[in-house]
Amino acid sequence: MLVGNIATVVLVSLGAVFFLAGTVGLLRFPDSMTRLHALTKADNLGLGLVVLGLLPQVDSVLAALKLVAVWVLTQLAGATVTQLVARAVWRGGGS
Amino acid sequence: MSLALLADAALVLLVLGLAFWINAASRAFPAVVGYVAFGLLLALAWLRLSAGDVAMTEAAVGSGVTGAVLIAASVRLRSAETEAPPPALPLRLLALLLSGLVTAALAGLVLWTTGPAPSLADQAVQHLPGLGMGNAVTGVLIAYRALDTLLEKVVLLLALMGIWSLAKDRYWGGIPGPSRIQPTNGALILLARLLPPIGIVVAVYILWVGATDPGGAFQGGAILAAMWLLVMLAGLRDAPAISRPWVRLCVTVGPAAFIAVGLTGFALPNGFLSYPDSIAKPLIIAVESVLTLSIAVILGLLVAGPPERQP
Amino acid sequence: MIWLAATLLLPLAMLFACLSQTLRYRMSNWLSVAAVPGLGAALFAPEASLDLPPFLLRLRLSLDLPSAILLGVAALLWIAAGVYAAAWLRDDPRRGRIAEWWLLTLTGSLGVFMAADLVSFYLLFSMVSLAAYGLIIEGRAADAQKVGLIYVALAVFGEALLLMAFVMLAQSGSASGPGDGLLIRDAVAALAVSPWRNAILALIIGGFGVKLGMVPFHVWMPITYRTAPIPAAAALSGAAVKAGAIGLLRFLPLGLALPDWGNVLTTLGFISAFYAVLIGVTQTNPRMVLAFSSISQMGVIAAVFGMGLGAPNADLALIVAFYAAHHTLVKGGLFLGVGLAPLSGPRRTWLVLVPAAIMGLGLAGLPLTGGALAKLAIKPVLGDGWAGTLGILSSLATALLMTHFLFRLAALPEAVAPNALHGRLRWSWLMIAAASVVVPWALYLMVMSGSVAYALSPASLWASLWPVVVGATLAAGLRPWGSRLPRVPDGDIVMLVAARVARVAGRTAAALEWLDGALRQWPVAVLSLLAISAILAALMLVRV
Amino acid sequence: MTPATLYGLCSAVLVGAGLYGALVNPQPLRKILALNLLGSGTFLLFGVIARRGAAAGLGGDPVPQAMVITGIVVAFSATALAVALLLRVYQETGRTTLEQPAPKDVV
Amino acid sequence: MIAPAALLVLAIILPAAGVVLALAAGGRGAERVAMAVIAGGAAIALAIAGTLWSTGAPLSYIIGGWAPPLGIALRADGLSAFMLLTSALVIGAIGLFARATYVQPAGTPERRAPLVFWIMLMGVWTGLNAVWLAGDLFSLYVALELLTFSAVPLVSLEGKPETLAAALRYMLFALIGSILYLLGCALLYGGYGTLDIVLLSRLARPEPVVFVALALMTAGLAAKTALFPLHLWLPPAHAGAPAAASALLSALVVKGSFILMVRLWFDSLPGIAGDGAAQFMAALGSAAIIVGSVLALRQERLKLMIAYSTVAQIGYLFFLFPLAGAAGDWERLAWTGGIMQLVAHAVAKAAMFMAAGLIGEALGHDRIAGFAGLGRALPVVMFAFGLAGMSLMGLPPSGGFVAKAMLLTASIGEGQWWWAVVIMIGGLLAAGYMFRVLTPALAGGAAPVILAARISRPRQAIVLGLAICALLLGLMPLRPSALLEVGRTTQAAEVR
Repeated sequence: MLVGNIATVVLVSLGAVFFLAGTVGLLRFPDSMTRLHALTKADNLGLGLVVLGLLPQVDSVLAALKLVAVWVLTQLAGATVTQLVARAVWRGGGS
Repeated sequence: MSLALLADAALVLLVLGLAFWINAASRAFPAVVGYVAFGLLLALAWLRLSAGDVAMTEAAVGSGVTGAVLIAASVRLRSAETEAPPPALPLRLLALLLSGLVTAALAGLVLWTTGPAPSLADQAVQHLPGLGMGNAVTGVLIAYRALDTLLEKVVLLLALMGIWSLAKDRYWGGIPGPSRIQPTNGALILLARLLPPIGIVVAVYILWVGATDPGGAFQGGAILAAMWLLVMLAGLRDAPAISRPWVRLCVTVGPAAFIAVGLTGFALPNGFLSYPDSIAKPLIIAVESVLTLSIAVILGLLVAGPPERQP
Repeated sequence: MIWLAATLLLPLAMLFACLSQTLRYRMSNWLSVAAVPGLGAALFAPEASLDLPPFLLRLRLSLDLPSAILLGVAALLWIAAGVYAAAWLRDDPRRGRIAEWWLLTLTGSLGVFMAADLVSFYLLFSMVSLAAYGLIIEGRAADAQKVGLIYVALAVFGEALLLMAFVMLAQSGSASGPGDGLLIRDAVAALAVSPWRNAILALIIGGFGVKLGMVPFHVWMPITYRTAPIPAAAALSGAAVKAGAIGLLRFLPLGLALPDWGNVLTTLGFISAFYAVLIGVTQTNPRMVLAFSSISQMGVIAAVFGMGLGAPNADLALIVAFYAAHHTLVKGGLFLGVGLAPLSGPRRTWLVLVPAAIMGLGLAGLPLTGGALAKLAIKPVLGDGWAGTLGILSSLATALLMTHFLFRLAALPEAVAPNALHGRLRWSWLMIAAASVVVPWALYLMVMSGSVAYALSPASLWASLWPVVVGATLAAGLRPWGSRLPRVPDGDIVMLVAARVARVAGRTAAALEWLDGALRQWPVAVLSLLAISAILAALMLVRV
Repeated sequence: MTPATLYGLCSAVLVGAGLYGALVNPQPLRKILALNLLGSGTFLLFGVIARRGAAAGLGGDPVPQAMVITGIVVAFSATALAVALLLRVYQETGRTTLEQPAPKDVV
Repeated sequence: MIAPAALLVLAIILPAAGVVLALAAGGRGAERVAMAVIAGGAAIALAIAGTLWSTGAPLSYIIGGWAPPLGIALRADGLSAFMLLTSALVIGAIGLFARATYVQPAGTPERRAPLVFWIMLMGVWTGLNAVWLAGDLFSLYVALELLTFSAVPLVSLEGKPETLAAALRYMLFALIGSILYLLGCALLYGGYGTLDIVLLSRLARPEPVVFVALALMTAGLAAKTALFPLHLWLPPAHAGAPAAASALLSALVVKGSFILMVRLWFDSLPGIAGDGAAQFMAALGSAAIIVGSVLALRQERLKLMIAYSTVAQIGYLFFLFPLAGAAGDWERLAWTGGIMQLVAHAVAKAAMFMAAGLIGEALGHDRIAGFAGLGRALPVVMFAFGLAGMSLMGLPPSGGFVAKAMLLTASIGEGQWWWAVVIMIGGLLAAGYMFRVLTPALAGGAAPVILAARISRPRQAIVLGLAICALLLGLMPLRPSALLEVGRTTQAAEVR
């Protein structure tokens, strides 16, 4: 079980780092499009890592599948939303 | 334990920060976006208070559907932003003083009341097996305080009728929403085709699991409504005309079933809104599923608004 | 017993009949019939009493001798005025509505003499005062509505005072618990012991003072009698105003000796008596002069009540009832005369002026008339002190005022009217004139057990003659200077006070309107919501 | 300082913020938002009380939690009705202020 | 026949089922369902009141067999019986009155106004019956919301711009009120673990959590009752609403939250509020009477005048708190007087608003200045208006007189004479604004009044019938009513 715990700690902290990078990107980048880019990339990857990290802690397969489902759904929603916001920004200009 | 407390403190600060942002934002749209985020964070807070059912309801309805309504409204009201000046300074100071007084009173009471808080938890849990239920909150909603839930459904119906009554006479019986949304946005169409099937499965699962774990009729209904709204927003299907018989039927079947089952209770020893011991669970699940259907349609139509186009 | 019920039921039945349009238009011809049962009750059932069934508020109607006299005389006047009205309103388009208000006022006016318990008294009293309002706004005068509003404002104010007094009376009457349908007799009996005795007495004098037109509250009487149609004015000034008299008669604790309250009432009475004459003399419209004479006579009645309060006198009630009865007939008759004078053409002097003179000077105590008997009756009550002399002076003043009235009556311009009208008018005028002499004599002999010898003895004849002679000569002498007297505006005090009160009321109303506007702004409303919760919490915490 | 007390204070502040927002903000839409804040604060107070009443193996007393769910439903339908009313007022008058026209010139 | 206790459930569930059925049936079906519900509801109200009158004991019904504190109990005492009867009478009259305006002609496509009106009428009735009968404070919250959600669409039924704004203002202010009430419920539950009225009355002690809770709940309910400083929404809402709706709002909807306040102060937390708070409430009531009446005097439009008269007449109800607190004879008289004032005002105000509606229809406007000679044009309507006015003024033999006489006697009996003075002033001012309308109407105007529309006889008969009911209430003896005391002595006896 030790290996599982170590893997969890490593992967989850790696995920946290990616989230941090995403947030820094959000604050530093000049305009919305680049901010969007930073956000989606970092957060999706970060979430993936966190999910991977939690897999060993999970007791049943069903729970594991639920975690993966969460990740997939977030990916789907994230992608669509980014498309919409980008389209709005592209057409509307402004913030 | 202090680490968990630290996390809670961070969450509380974030929630309060968003609350002040909502009040302070210069324009309505950013405030509404802030409110949606506030709602989701509040759902986390409910989880910390170990109230799973409430967290789901808050996320689905408190921030989700309410957010949809408010965002749509803030966009339509964008041009009417700048008229009224805020009230004069003395009024604002007095407002600050009095709301601060209320906050202080509540905070004082929260801090001051020590000792074991009286609770109905054990009574609720003790009678659950009789109903064949595992989730105490659903037990309270469907059995112990069933009258409140019944009246709440009537409230939903009246709210829907209230919104429909705001239609102009010539549009009565027509289709809600200012104009038919054209399916042009590729990404949204993809989502609207992919997500609903999953959403329906999740909704049914939540309805079913509500008997034993957090979930239940309302949360399931809210997810179904969200899926229906997604399809409508993507333009794949137009909102139904309110004079359609199936709309009237779906809207009224839930409360009607609940009242009917309640009335059958008169034949039982425990009277109105009591369930026969032998078939308590299946009966409750049946009632809940019909309620879910009704709630989904009602919530969808509440968001769609009053009819503004000819049928 | 059935007479009492009939007195109320007949007019109400006729009122109900007015619902049908056809009957409504012909009702004005039958107005005189409505008062007949009242006369019957007074004549045939003076001691009767009637308890209404419990579901009807457990009311009780009962008559005793003084109220029977007042009822009989009032009914007589209502009959005469009814006959007069039948002719007077024959082609008036509004006679339907006037008939309705007439019947309502009649019911109240006759009923108030019979009421024996608090609730029915208040019910009938408010009926007579509010229904009279209807008669006023039907008057032809331009400002009928304004006069109506002034009248109803004061009437409702008087009633509010009375309601408060009755509530306190009911309280002290049943100190144990809240009883209901309390009899006036028991309530007044318990007045001696009640902690709010002075408050109750003040309210009663105030409430009935408004109805009797005592000085500060008299303002409504002159303008009302000037505005109401003649028959209505006659009935109001004669019979309806006596509701105040019966009120004082029933509610003042005449058994108790209350010298201080007695003096207050007497002084108020005499102030009204003399003030009214002062203003009356300056009036040109004969109806206004008559109205001021009513105020003066009611002042005398109040003074007599005051003396009665001071020194308890067994048959005070009877004396006052007799005096008031005479005044009812004379005042009502004179108003009818004022209506008839312009229409009687050449025969005016004999047909109208002579009987009017007899009745008018009779008020001042002309020997051989009912008035002399009335003055004789109240002499022992007023006694010989300052009250007695003031009594004689008031007779003199009344003589002065009445002579002035006769001059104004003679000066009325001729009016043309179809002669078919005259028959009924003349008949009812002569009937009331005769009654104003015959009825007091009949009452004096049979009821007051007075001796004819005493009445006709030279001493009493002279005692009642000289004030009349002096008053008349004074009025005749003053006539040339009459035109230089100051022109007092119509409502005298009310005009002076009304302007200022209206301005103050307008300002406060505007201030309240601004306050309401301010409070209904959204932020202020929510602030007051939070303020109320804070204050409530504080009040509860502080109490601990 | 248990978590429940912390959220209790958070609910108190939310109630204060909600009241202040409803009072000061002239825009009706912002008032509706503030009222939702006020509602969330009140429901959070219910949640805190439920958490304190945790017993019999449950994380919190189910009765107040059920009340909160009913409350959220009612609050949402109120928001939906208020927003629909506001949109219709805007459609009819082109303005959205709640200013009170002096009673004289009402219709 | 159904067990009397079960009637309590039917009283709430019948109109609720009516709402659901009417929405499902739609069109003409809605009116038929509503008529059936009116008949059924009246029968139920009479049956409950009859049982209470004969047995003299309060009724109670445990929902689903779950006894409080876990479950909810419905309770009917004397006060509930009075209110059930009043609601049945007034809603019945309004229903019959409104059949002419909200008719769905056969064969035509479904119209908006009729369907909405009948559904909202039954929604209001559900809310009202739940307020009269529910024994749990949270169920009462849901009942209040039911009331508000059916009242707001009634205000904006005609869709005129200012009625929409009035409805929005009413909605938002009522929302604040109900959330403050909910806050109070949370505190009470936190303190005592139950929200049942009877259990709370046994557990509650004078301590800060109860004070803050009671203060917040009272303020919230005062906002929904439009007590004086919080009446911003009432005049435009009640004046703008259609005749039948404004009659319903002024007569009953406003009273729902007041009765809840009475339940709190007298049944659920007896003797906790203390005299200072009770005097403060009555002081606000007095301010309501004075300012409301003066404002009513200054209005040019009839319906606004009647709306302000509602603000004033509501003030009288708040004399209940200082006068009917303890358990003495005068207190019982004040209790009967206060409830009689509520019932008399409900019946009289409903008749008056309907009469005003008919006048508005007939003349085409409701400016008081243009009422000269109306008495001849609409005799029956003006007569009914006058009778209702008599009850508002408190002239005998009307219900208003009985109520005011009882309140006067009680206030003098208990030595708080200042309330008596305010009642007097209120009566005078009421006479002022009533005669301001009656005088031009009764005095014959010069020009004959030309009517824009003919008013059908049955509608005039309904208005007259209701006004006569307000008069018949005056036949009640000036003694504490036995029915009103049913089920009350127990709480009062336990006063600490």
